[in-house]
Amino acid sequence: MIASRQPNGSAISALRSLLPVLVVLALIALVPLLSPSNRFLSLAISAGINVIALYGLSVLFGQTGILSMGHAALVGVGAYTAAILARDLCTGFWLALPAAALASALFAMIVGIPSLRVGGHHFVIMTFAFGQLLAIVLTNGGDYTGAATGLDLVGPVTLFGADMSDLTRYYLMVVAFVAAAAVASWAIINSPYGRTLRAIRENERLAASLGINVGRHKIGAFVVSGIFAGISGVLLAHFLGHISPTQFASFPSIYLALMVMIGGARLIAGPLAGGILVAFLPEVLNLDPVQSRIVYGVCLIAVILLLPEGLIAGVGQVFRRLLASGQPKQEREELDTASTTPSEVRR
Amino acid sequence: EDNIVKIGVVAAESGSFVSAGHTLPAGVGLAVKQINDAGGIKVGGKTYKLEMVKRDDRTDIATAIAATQELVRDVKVQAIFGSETHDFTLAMAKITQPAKIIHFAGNSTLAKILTPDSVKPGGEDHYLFQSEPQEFQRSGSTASGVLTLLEPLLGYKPKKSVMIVGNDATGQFLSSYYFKALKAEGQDVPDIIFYPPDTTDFSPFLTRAKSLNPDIIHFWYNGDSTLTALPQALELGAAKSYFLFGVDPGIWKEKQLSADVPVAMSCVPVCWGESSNPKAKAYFDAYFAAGAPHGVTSSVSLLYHDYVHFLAEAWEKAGSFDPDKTVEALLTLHHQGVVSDDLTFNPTHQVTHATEVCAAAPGGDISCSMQQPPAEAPKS
Amino acid sequence: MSLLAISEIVTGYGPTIVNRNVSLTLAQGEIVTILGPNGAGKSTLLKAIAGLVRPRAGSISFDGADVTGLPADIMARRGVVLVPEGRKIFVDMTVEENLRLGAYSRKDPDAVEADFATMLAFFPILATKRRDKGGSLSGGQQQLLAIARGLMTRPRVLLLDEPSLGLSPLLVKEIKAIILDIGERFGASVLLVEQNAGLALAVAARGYLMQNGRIVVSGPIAELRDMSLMRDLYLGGVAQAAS
Amino acid sequence: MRAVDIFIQQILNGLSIASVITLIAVGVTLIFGLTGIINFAHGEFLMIGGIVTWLAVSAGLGFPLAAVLAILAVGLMGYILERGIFRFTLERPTNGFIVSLGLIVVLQHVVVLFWNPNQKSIPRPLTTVWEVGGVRIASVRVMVILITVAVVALSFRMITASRYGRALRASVEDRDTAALMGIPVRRYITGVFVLGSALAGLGGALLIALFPITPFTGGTMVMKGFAVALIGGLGNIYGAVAAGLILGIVEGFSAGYGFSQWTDAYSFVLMILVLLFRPHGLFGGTSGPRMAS
Amino acid sequence: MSPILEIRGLSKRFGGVTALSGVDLAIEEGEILGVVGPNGSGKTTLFNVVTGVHMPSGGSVSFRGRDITGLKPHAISRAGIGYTFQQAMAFAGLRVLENVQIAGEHVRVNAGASHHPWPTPLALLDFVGLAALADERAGVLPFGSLRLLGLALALASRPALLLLDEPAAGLNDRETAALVGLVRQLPGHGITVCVIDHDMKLMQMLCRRLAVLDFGSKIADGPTGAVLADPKVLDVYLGGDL
Ligand SMILES: Nc1ncnc2c1ncn2[C@@H]1O[C@H](COP(=O)(O)OP(=O)(O)OP(=O)(O)O)[C@@H](O)[C@H]1O
Ligand SMILES: Nc1ncnc2c1ncn2[C@@H]1O[C@H](COP(=O)(O)OP(=O)(O)OP(=O)(O)O)[C@@H](O)[C@H]1O
Ligand SMILES: CC(C)C[C@H](N)C(=O)O
Ligand SMILES: [Mg+2]
Ligand SMILES: [Mg+2]
Repeated sequence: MIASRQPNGSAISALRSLLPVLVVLALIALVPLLSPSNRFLSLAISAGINVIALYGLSVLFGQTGILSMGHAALVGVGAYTAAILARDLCTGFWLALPAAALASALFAMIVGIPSLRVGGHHFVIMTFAFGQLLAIVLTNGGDYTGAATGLDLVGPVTLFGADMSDLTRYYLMVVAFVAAAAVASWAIINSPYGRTLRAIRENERLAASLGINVGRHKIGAFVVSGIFAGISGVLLAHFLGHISPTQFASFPSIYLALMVMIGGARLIAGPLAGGILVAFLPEVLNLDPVQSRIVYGVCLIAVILLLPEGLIAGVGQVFRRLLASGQPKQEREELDTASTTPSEVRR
Repeated sequence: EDNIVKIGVVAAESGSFVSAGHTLPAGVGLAVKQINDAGGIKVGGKTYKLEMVKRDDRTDIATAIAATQELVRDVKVQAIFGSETHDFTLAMAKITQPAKIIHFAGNSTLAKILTPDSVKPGGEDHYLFQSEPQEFQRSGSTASGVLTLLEPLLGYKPKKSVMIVGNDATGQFLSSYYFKALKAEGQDVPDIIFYPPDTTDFSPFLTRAKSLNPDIIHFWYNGDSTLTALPQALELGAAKSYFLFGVDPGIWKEKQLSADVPVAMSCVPVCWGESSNPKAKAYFDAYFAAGAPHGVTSSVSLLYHDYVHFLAEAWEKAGSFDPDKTVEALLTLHHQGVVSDDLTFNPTHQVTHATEVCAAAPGGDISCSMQQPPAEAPKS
Repeated sequence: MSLLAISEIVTGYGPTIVNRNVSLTLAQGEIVTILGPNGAGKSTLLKAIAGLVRPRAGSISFDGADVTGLPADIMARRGVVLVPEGRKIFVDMTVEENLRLGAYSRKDPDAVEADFATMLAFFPILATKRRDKGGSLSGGQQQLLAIARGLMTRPRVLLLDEPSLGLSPLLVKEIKAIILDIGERFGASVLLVEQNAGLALAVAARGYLMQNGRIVVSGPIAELRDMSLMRDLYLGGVAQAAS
Repeated sequence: MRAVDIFIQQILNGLSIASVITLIAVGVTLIFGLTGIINFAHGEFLMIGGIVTWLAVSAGLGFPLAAVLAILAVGLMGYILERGIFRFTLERPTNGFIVSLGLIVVLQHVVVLFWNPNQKSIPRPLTTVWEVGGVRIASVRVMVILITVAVVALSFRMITASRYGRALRASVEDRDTAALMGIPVRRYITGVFVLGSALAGLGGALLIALFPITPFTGGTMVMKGFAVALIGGLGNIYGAVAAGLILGIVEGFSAGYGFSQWTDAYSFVLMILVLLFRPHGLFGGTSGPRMAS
Repeated sequence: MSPILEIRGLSKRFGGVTALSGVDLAIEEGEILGVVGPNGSGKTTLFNVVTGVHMPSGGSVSFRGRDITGLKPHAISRAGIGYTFQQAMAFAGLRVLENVQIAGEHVRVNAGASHHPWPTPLALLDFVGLAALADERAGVLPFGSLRLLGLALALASRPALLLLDEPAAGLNDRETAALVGLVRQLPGHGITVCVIDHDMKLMQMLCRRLAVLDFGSKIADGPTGAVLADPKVLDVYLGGDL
């Protein structure tokens, strides 16, 4: 007979993956106490805004296995939505957030439906093309989009009456948004929905046979990633005060993809690590910009070759191996098996 | 012990916009050195030396913003120059203006935000200055110069002009003014052809221009693109003569370019390769001696050089670094620079100065002349 | 002397060890079977012999030469050929292309043509599907194609991994005949891994029983058949479940 | 100028840039279709080819020799990168793709580091311009077209010579099983990668013969190359050639007759439409090895 | 009682190949029906058409009186038809337990799937004997275990009708016997089963009724014993006595 057994408490173990991220973010929120330079704060804000977008990308790529080269375009839709709403309807920051999230989600759907019709690699190129198209449309959009010059976005960001435009305050607000993005993406990953997305990543045919509407969920993942991107776009537009088409063309998209890959797309700490590293590596190493890009490209290649799951997972693996080195051999073997992906899956 | 005044520079020293970026710190640096060598500036009874603090924006807006924040709040500069990238400058102004930092930038699109309202005391761009003329002035002086210089070389009065324009911020903005200027000169302009900024194959655009049978094709404005496009145009025999915006006769000679038809060129603002402006030679000798490369944008550095001197004079006149007093001084001064003996800012914080236009005869000599800007915008 | 000799071989994937100190031999013209439960490591052993998996330790000699660690393409050219489990045919290529790929490294075009004709005659279904993509074949048809493609290489040692998988009873009988025929017709030895014990016991002269990556028993088929361990591990269940 | 002359002129214009794009697309299609590697840095390979040509010509070599050097240098670079990097990503094409993004950054900036970011150009190797009717035909453009036709035809023969072609396709589909057939899979993959790279090297030489290049030239070219490869059907050389022609002509005409500022958009829209209605390209292609994430 | 699944005049052509031509077949609630036939006779195609993987060229399928012809695979799964693939499959990168959890999360219980209280994912793993491997990545399982996992996945989607395509392929006799033990229990849990396999011992143990396909047509349908003794079947399928 079919016996009844309860699954073990996986909620707790899931929480364990979120906790370090929240702790790190809490520490990051304390940084203003050290009176950091304004350059640091400014770069950190930009990095944080990227990280929010990266959390969307990690749901799309890390969980669902869909690599988009047009993510910056989704951020752009959010940013332009905020700027146009502010210009035409005097909409403030807080109202722009849901509106931009909606607009980016909608755009994601418009891009996603045709792109997902063509699978695999074609998809990547399609998203790339849509990103480029968006930039071209914005560039030729006349006064409505501000054409190549772009749009200004003025108007203070206030929270409970406090002016958030001050760098430190904006920084704290961005950190809060990053935390929210991390929690949201953690919730998705650990929900049945996240599992569904992973199932699609692993085997679409099997997923469909188990009642999963593969097409709808893939578009759904795309839309979810758009929501993150839209919010990131609003924060960006209000931070910069001026946006223009080139900021959202294909190369920024490539950089977003690189960041998420460096950090590791599947883990909750990945986007955070990737976003921070890419923003601060050239700063910290104090390299000449040309050299720093070379170093950075080489690092990326090394990470992908040596730690294909991303930096965070790789470091975790090394760490576990070190921990395990004290234990009996048998157990160590199993530990490692669990963390290697089978290179060959029977079909 | 000398007191130090810091001047910030934000420019692209890496990334895709480098070629323009190098000229900015070079021009500012040269002026700073000249002023310091001459003993510095005297403000309020004390002597100050200038220090240029430059930051690379890596052609990346986040870095440009961070650099500006750093210069304004951490380094505490008295003034900022830059950047060469339009949208970066507009975003930088959002930082410099509330902080009351004098901000010079060359981007002509600044005209969009420099309005009488925004530059008045208390306005949001009170401390922002455009180091280039109002666009109708540059367009007007250029158009009349091009037509005047080409007419004798063509042997008849050109009637039909076609513009080929890069589809980026500068191109979009500038072309409408140049179009009007050409019209005001009596030209028939049947088409403005935009090309994507990274175009290298101009032949389809040129063939289209050729089909309109123009007397002059005007390449407006990107010097690098122009140099790419010209040989293709000559190959296609696209027009009876050409105008290359922003290509210096120096480049023309260095690259050993030649054409079987007349070619006009213009420099922003004065040419370094061949010039009718006597003061310019001394400047460019010093500029290149300092190690700056010969390039299509080299002459732009001259503007920044002049405005550093201009600013220094303003500080001396104001007797203070107080930004409001500095602005007042800048608006009332008549500065003697290389570009012009009488540099002044107009009520919307833009300057007026001449543009140098040259023309190369087929296989022959180059002649240049400074073109004075029109006083008023053409009525369209 | 045996044609193929495996001695003390160790295999694994990543950090996991699959086969531990496995030794076996195969003589010219002999048909030998390896039996064992799921996951015992039979397929991995065959892959190691064929050169798809690099042995961690131990040695493999073939035809008197040491071939340990040679890659699969070289092993195939020397005549040690694996027909992998799970019908790994080329699904985007036609049946004919699949078969011709079997003869890729052969330099005897006339004999290849003859073999090609023989295969189509052996397996008439492949003849009718000659121009169809491999992927459009039914499961059993794909299995036949994989076997035929293996034979097209003119192997000296044929490693068959579960050839009867998914074949109808009628075809299992035919395959049995073909395996028995391989030695005579192609002069090849066969190392056979089979879950269909009936088939394995019917064609092989000797057998090895593998469990947890090790050889636990070996001997002539007649002896193996009667062994109680063999029955427990491999055959036993049927009678119980049926009762 | 007569309308018909303009029309013919535009077709000729389209053909020459189409040639360079086709060389990229054929390289992309070969490398992807036959090895499963999506090398987005292919455009930078092209750029390096141009730089090598520029260096060689500046050093006083003639263009033909410089072009050969470019082919060899980029082929060698392909060999090193395949051996040193891409072979380790074969099991995970996505990683190969990401690595190639990293390579873009590295290659561009290495060139900037050594030879500054400015435009580079060489004197035109052929300067004659024929005038036929109202149409101007530059001999250098004709040279580019002819070389492309010859080289593509040659590669096509090499790849499709039945035994190799079959073995290559088998290697793509299932490397292990192909090896079981005695196919030296690794050598084939390397060979194809090197061939594709060498084509990019040639493309670079031809490109700089036509137009100046910068360290950032690769980016726009590779997008067009990929667009062409996809429109034609990945892995399909015929398709790449046909699609290259189509794209070249569409671009020429859109710049010449359409709204010129939308020129870049036309090719992307074309690609999106084609893929929407024919997901495997106009002429059908392999779906390639499955993309494991 | 009306059949749970009713197939009428079902045809499927692939280009020139007729994989199915006018097949009629009814599966009664609670039975275990076997489908046999030579390789390439259309068995898998029959399953694929029923489960929505392929569109039929003609004919209809109705499930519990509802016409489901041409629905998408996920919709058919949700209607209550589960199936396992001839090529064993699982979500290779995910843990075994996660596999089963996913499979159980997309059922619409009211839409025709079983109303019985359903066992937990771990219990299902226990049922197929994979509980010990719950934390392994599915990709490293050996073939046989992968098949069992496939069965667990299909079961987790709460099917009222379960289609098994060669569930015993690659299993040895002992493992096959264990599988028989499992499948036999299913009707007791309200699951009707239709199974394809070439292992006649298995089929005899499991099925009271067999349907035989040949060249896409049904050539026999009836009690197992009788069908296996049918000379036609002996001739095209069994090749003589068992
Ligand atoms: N590519 C692989 N990566 C990691 N582990 C693997 C891989 N292939 C097989 N294994 C593991 O190696 C062990 C032996 O597998 P193998 O396929 O050799 O067994 P087998 O005896 O052939 O079983 P079966 O009868 O099911 O085919 C199994 O535990 C399996 O999980
Ligand atoms: N996608 C397809 N394209 C073309 N032909 C196909 C396709 N799928 C199946 N066929 C053909 O349809 C026929 C029936 O195939 P099917 O897979 O249903 O057979 P089967 O009865 O399941 O055989 P087996 O017992 O060998 O698995 C075969 O001749 C096969 O070649
Ligand atoms: C070359 C110049 C026309 C560019 C100038 N800095 C502008 O933006 O107007
Ligand atoms: Mg096996
Ligand atoms: Mg079947």
